[in-house]
Amino acid sequence: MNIRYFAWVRERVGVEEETIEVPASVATVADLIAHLKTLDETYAAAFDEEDAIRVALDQVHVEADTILGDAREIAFFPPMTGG
Amino acid sequence: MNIRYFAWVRERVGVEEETIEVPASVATVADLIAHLKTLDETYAAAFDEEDAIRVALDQVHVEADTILGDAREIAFFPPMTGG
Amino acid sequence: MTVTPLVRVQLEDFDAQAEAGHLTEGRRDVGALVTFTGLCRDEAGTLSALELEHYPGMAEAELGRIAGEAISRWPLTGLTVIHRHGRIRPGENIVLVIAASSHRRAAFEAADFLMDFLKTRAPFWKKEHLVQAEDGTGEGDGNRTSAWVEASTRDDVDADRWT
Amino acid sequence: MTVTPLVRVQLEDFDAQAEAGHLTEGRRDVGALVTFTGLCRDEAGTLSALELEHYPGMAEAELGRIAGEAISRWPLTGLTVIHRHGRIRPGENIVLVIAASSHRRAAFEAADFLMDFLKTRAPFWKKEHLVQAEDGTGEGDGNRTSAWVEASTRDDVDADRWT
Repeated sequence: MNIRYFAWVRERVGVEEETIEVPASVATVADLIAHLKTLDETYAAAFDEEDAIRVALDQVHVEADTILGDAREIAFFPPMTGG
Repeated sequence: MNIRYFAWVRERVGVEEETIEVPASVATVADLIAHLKTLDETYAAAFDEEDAIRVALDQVHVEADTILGDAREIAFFPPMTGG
Repeated sequence: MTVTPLVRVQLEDFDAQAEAGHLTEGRRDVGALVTFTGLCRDEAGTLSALELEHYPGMAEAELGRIAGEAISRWPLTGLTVIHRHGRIRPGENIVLVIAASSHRRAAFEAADFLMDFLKTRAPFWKKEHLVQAEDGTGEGDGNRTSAWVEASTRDDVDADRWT
Repeated sequence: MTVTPLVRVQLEDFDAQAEAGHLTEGRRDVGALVTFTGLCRDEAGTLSALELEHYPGMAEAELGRIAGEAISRWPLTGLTVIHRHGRIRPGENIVLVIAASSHRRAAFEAADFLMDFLKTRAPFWKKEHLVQAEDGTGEGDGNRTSAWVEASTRDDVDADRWT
């Protein structure tokens, strides 16, 4: 699955974009975040303020309990500050 | 006192502006309208829909019970439709 | 710093972009600009032109009073109100309001307030001149080819939102 | 007739007057045009520039969804949304929203709604680059010379007005 990061989430993870293998046990957005946090210290720190992170699945806003299904792209970013 | 008329009030009275002597018995805007209606049929017809007529005294909106005082100009006109 | 509104009543058209520029150029404190432009419309294709009568002197004074009220209610950095009078054809501009502020809510509310009060309190009256029924192009002087626009109760309701 | 909004995300500045012209020219059904322009401000004189990061693809898509929602809620004749990204200096334009309608209330509400939702839902993030304390002109790369703007709870409150 393709993962994209923006703003301070991108800076903390250290990459803009990456592709990861999603284990079969991962069903929802929250499951994926929990999985990423187990990978290493960097992810654990980046997702530490989990409530402050927003998620888009295939470029549509979703909540933590959304099923990943066959989405190709997920993005993590802070609350938006455009306008 | 100088009287000005606008829009359909002007068309019904037939003049844009005129100066009239205000009798001592006339104290308020309503008194003045009542006085004008006694002058002739034209005024009586022009002020027939009295509730539909707005009044400004020295270029400030006022109500029918406002005292004329030493105002120099009064204006009568329909509800406004600018913008 | 007290903001002085720019208020004009004029026959000629206005330049919204130039007026907006006057409120922002050389400044760093304007975060939001809300511009309202009112145009002469004619969905039915029956209108030849609007004729806008006004009360010279009072029109400027009353717009100034409404603008002053807006400035006292919202933290604005600038405020512009321009209202045309005379003959205005479909598609042409009638009125321009620009509210500038650090914050967007103040700019939106001030422009909205200004239009609501302008509609019910500024001494302007619209007369519609209709195209002649026969050929659809000429302009009649006869009966029923022109009529004063009636005030809308909707405008009073809108103005009452602010009291 | 369904209205198709114009949505653009771009590096370069926009021309508000030209965009407004596209919504009115050759038409007789537009009575009201409400334009919102958001600018980069810096009252304190400490900002060198804003850097606007965005999510390419989703930014356009989400602005399109918000614009579509506005069109379904209000009887608009046209709707334009342009958001810049990249480096923006104090006094420069960031965002433009223009709502056109026969009636002013629809135009005001649609523009207001669009800005509220854009603020909380469009994937843009602002980073402030500060001028260096020492000489007040240069721009630093060191500690504390740049910071992400935090989302305002006020924006959430504004967006909740429409639900």
